[in-house]
Amino acid sequence: MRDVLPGLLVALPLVGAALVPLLAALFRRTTRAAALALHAAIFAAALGLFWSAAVAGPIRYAVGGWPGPWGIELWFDGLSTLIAVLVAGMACFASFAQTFGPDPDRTAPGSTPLREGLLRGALLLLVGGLLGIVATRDVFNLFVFLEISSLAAYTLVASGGGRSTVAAFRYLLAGTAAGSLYLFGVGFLYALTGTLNMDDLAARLPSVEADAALTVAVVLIAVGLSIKAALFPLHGWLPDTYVYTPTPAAGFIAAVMAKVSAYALLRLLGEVLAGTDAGAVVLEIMIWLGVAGVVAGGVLAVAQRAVTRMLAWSSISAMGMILIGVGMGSALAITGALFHMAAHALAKGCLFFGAGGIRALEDGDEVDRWAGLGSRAPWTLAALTVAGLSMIGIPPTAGFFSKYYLLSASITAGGPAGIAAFAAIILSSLLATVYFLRVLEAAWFRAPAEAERASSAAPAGPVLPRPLALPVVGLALLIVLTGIFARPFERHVLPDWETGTARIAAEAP
Amino acid sequence: MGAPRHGGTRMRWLLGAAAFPALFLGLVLGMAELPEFGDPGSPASTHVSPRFIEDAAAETGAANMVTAVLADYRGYDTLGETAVIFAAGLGCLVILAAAGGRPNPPAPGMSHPFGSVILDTATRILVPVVLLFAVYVLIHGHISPGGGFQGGVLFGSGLIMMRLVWGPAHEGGTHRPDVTAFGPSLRGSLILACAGILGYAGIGLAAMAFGGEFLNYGTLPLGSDPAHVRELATLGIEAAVFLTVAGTVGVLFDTISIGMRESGVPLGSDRGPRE
Amino acid sequence: MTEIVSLRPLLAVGAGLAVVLPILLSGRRPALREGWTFLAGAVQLGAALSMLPAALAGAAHVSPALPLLPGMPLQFRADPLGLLFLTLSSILWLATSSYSVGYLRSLGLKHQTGYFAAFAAAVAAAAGVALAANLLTFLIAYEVLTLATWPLVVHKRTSGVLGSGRSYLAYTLIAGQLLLGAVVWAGTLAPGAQFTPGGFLAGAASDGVLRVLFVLLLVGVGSKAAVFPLHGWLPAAMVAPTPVSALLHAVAVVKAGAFGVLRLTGWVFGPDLMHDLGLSLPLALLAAGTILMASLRALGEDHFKRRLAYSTISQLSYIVLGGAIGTPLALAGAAFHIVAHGFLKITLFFCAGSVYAATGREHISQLGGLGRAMPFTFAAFGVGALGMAGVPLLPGFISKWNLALGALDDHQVWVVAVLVLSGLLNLAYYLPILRVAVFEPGDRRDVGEPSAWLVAPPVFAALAAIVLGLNPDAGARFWSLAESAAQSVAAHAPEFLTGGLP
Amino acid sequence: MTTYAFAAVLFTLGIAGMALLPNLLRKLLAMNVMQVAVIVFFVSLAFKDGATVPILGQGGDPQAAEFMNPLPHTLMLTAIVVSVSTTGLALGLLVRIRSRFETLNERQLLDKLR
Repeated sequence: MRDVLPGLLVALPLVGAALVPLLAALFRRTTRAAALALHAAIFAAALGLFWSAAVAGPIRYAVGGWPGPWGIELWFDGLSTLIAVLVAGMACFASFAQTFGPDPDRTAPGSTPLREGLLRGALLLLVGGLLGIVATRDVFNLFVFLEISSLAAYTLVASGGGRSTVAAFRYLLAGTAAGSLYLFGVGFLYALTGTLNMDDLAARLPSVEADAALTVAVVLIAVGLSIKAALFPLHGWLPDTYVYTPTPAAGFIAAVMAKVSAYALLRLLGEVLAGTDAGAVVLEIMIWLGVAGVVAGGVLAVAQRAVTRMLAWSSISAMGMILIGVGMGSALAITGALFHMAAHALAKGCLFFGAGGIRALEDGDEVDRWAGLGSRAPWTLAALTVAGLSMIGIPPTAGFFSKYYLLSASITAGGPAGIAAFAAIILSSLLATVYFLRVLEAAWFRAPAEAERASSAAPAGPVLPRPLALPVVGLALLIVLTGIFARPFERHVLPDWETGTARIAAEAP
Repeated sequence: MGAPRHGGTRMRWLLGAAAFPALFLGLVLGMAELPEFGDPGSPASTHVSPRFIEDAAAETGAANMVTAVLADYRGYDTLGETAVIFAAGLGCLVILAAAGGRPNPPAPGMSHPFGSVILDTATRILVPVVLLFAVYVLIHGHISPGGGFQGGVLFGSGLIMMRLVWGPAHEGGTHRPDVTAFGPSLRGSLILACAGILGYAGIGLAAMAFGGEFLNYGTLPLGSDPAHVRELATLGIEAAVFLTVAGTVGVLFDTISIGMRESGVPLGSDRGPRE
Repeated sequence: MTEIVSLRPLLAVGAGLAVVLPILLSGRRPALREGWTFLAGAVQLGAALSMLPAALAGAAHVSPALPLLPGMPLQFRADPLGLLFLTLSSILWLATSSYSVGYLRSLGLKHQTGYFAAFAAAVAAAAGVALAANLLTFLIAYEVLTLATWPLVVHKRTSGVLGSGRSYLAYTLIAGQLLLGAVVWAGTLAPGAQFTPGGFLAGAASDGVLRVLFVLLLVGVGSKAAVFPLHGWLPAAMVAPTPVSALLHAVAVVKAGAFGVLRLTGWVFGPDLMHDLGLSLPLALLAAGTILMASLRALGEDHFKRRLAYSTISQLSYIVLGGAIGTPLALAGAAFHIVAHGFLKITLFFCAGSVYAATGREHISQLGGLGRAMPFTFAAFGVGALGMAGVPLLPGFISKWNLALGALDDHQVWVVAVLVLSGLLNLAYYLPILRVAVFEPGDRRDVGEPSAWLVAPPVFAALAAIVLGLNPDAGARFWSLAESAAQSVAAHAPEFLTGGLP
Repeated sequence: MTTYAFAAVLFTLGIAGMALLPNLLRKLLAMNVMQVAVIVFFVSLAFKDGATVPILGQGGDPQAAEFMNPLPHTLMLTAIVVSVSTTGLALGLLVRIRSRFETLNERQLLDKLR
């Protein structure tokens, strides 16, 4: 199984990305079943790898039979397989949600089997790109898959038509600048070491004496990936992109896309480049920028009246929190960062599926539109409530535990940065309390305005169509389960990470 | 949309005036420490690459080392690269063309009058040469500059030439009998592009079926000499890349021209010979 | 203390949670719906009583630990103090539930299903607070309690009520986040952060750090206990239906906060460390100030339930005061006051609710003549009022007597003065209510006792209070529990046993 | 060094253009300049004094010093393709934006979106 699953994990999404549009073009029928089956298979492969890495240790896989540094290697340890499971799992929900028709912008073209197939293909491509980033052990290969995921994401963002095309174009400019900065940095590393393999790089970097060049390389890579990870103040592309993306894709993009870039930052800065002086400084700066992002994101989320835009700003806050963890780099902090990636992905996915669906069906996005939804759709709203509580960090949801780890790491780290991070995380919880409870209060305890009730087509019955309601409820369950049962997962993710960094530290002279 | 960013124009220039010289300076300072341009002793020249130069022919059967690295040593990158192209085609289809979703009209063949005699004649002479040359570039990629990408782009440009002269195959999803076309329809192009990706990944998965890693062509049962087997498989994946690139070039051209016609934006200097 | 691993603590906490879903699903059949509530209350009470003998014999039932965070499991332990609170809350939950049935039906309130579901969740959370074995479990139960009571507070759903709900959440959730920070901090300083009689933080960090930590924790638990100046939400929360107010005051929220203060002073820091850090006296002064200030505010309040609310603020600071003094008798008195105040205050609220249900009157000045129209209700009210003031033979006297003795052990004579003064103030704001009701004339046409659902609970609570006043160890052995809880803390601070302090 | 610096000039110009030019199409062209800069940089890393193109002649035993480094060329082939694909998709987006909002000027566009 260990010989087959790595190849399948990276190959299946790409095969699917071509197969699903092909089926749609050939037969002009819905491709829902095929796409769901593919996503399920990918998820199964990711789970299998996760289990295998947990039981029998990390897997090194030489694609094409060429070992590194000549060929491209894949690397599956607890860390990468955890993210892979997260990406593949969220993709299953997103694929299910893609059956949902209306786009938020009414100018979007109507849905046909061919268009549906193309969008499903784009989602598979996005998954393939993200899984490629997660799996690879080669810095250039990472760039290639970064671009696959980016192009697929631009497609999904722009599929809403109208405003979403402008958002997609701006995202494209930011994403391409990010990719080019990263690639430039890789060029510096290549010039200095002659290799692209991460292990080889980590082994050869300590003997490199060109400090300035190395610093430039580290900064370019960090800035490039930070743009993709929406690290404050490089987050400019994020709000419009999340808001104007059609709901099924928004649920997925908002949930995992920036996090995979944060994972890449963790891999490169926390592991491969950790031995360099510049890497340490950049990580320290990242903590401070993370603190600024946590606060700014929270404050601006409070200022929003539209629910999806509020969610987008809260994502910037959450990414700041994750990058605080990445920047601190201790075992506790990494656990917190990973845990927060998972917790935030589940909660944000749930909320975007729900809020997007409500936006489309209620024909508006303001908090007031949520008034009275609690009595119309109690189960859906209960699920969204769980997600909101997880964002605030109320136990026993997953968000509580990730915040706990990050707070604990901040206290342990101490110093001005640790104290600032501690205060910022507490403050962000308070801000999240303000902006989420506002929505929940409207949904549960306020009656809709009379005019609204009269114009509302469906006064009773489910608010969300099943393709969205099922992911929303499923994710809410997962949020609680993840919170309570995450200790076993964390137990084998961290040892891999610690031995990995220790190995690299030991190889340094 | 969020807060307007108008007032920021001057601010942006000021920031730029500070930031971009700093970026330039930083880059140059870093570059000053890189190995000398053309230094044969640089890490890049001595660490990994010598194997590609010294052993590529023996290991992969390709005289063109770039092709050896591209299609074999780093064949996974190239699969990703093909997927990137495909993604662009998919994107343009989603953004510009798949609105109607109606079946494309069958290409009516070369039975209609063309734009002008000169264009028509030149195209009739040029297109077969271009297409043939594309195939040559594909097949010869092993021993001279070339390969699937280059061949695919050439093939696609041959198709574009026909589209330019003889009109699009497809207009906003409706069949217009007065517009003629030749070459694959938009849907055909999409099918070509999909087939290419499937072919590429299929070869990789076939290698797994015979017990190797993904894309490890050496395990395919195509002969006894591993270098020769790899050479054959490389040709196969080059062909797959060729299909995807040619198909995507067609998709990009068709979708963008459809989008332009729909939007009324002039396509180049005029709207084409038929209008 | 020997530990018995068993599922009984889980049963006690889980009973309420387990019926939330059945209650929601049986919304169309009120009898079945209320049946679930009573079933859960009975199960909770049974589980609590079954753990009593072991706790009094010096052992404790402990639930299996669910590993949530490194070294910090989710775990419940039935120690004497926890059992005291748990038993109290399950008895009062049963009483409140039967009262709720009558109250909601006679007023025809909407959203009854959600009401009973949230009620069950809130009591389960209170049970979790009671039995929490460490700070993490305490925090989790505490936050769940906050959220479960929110729908109850805003039950009327008008915009004014929603505003009060917001203020309630603002206080409790902000305090909850500070508590989260403090729990993380404490967990970093002392891995596990398990409640230990006599405290676990001694020597874990520098004095300054511990003082900051104490303030954070105190703000966290003190805001629910409505310690001045964090009491603002409590009068505002009086917009809730009366049974909810009864729950907030006697069983769950405010009481959980006071319980948390006891845990903080006795089981996290410990009297020793509190004295060493110089925290005891400021906390005692704060509590004394709250007692007097709230009593004075109660004097000027005409709204019936708000006067009771200020009384609660005042009474619960007795518990804080006992925790601050920290001598065994003071701790025992404080712990017993949880019980005493529980029975007495719930009686008072039930009476206020019955008056509202029967007449719609909410202000004290409107009560004229009702004493004769509703004799049982106001008899019960009289018992509650006198008990609150600390009249002998009622449970309030026992707690205050022990508090005073404990304070004298610590040579804090001024505390006795505060207790006496506050007792007088209690009489000053409770007796006028009785006077108005019994002696002043008023319109009492068509006014009589409400249904038995509304009369039986206050009478039961008042009778129970009288029994407890005569024999504080009757029934659930509350006094023994309070005493052994206090002894367990004192056992770790030997110099307090002799009562001598420099 | 001069070739490296040339890449630095192109990169700075490109990224400055992306940030400062008002028209989205121009931004796109500036983006292409930026991408070309990276390609120039990589290809110049491949250069070796006294070496020839990395295509093996007839037979012989190839030595590393005789041929240019093929790896950067391969990588840049990929990068070029990425650049072309991104440009293609971006052009598609621009066509759509132009037809919906009738302008490609960023300021006017933001006005219309408000």
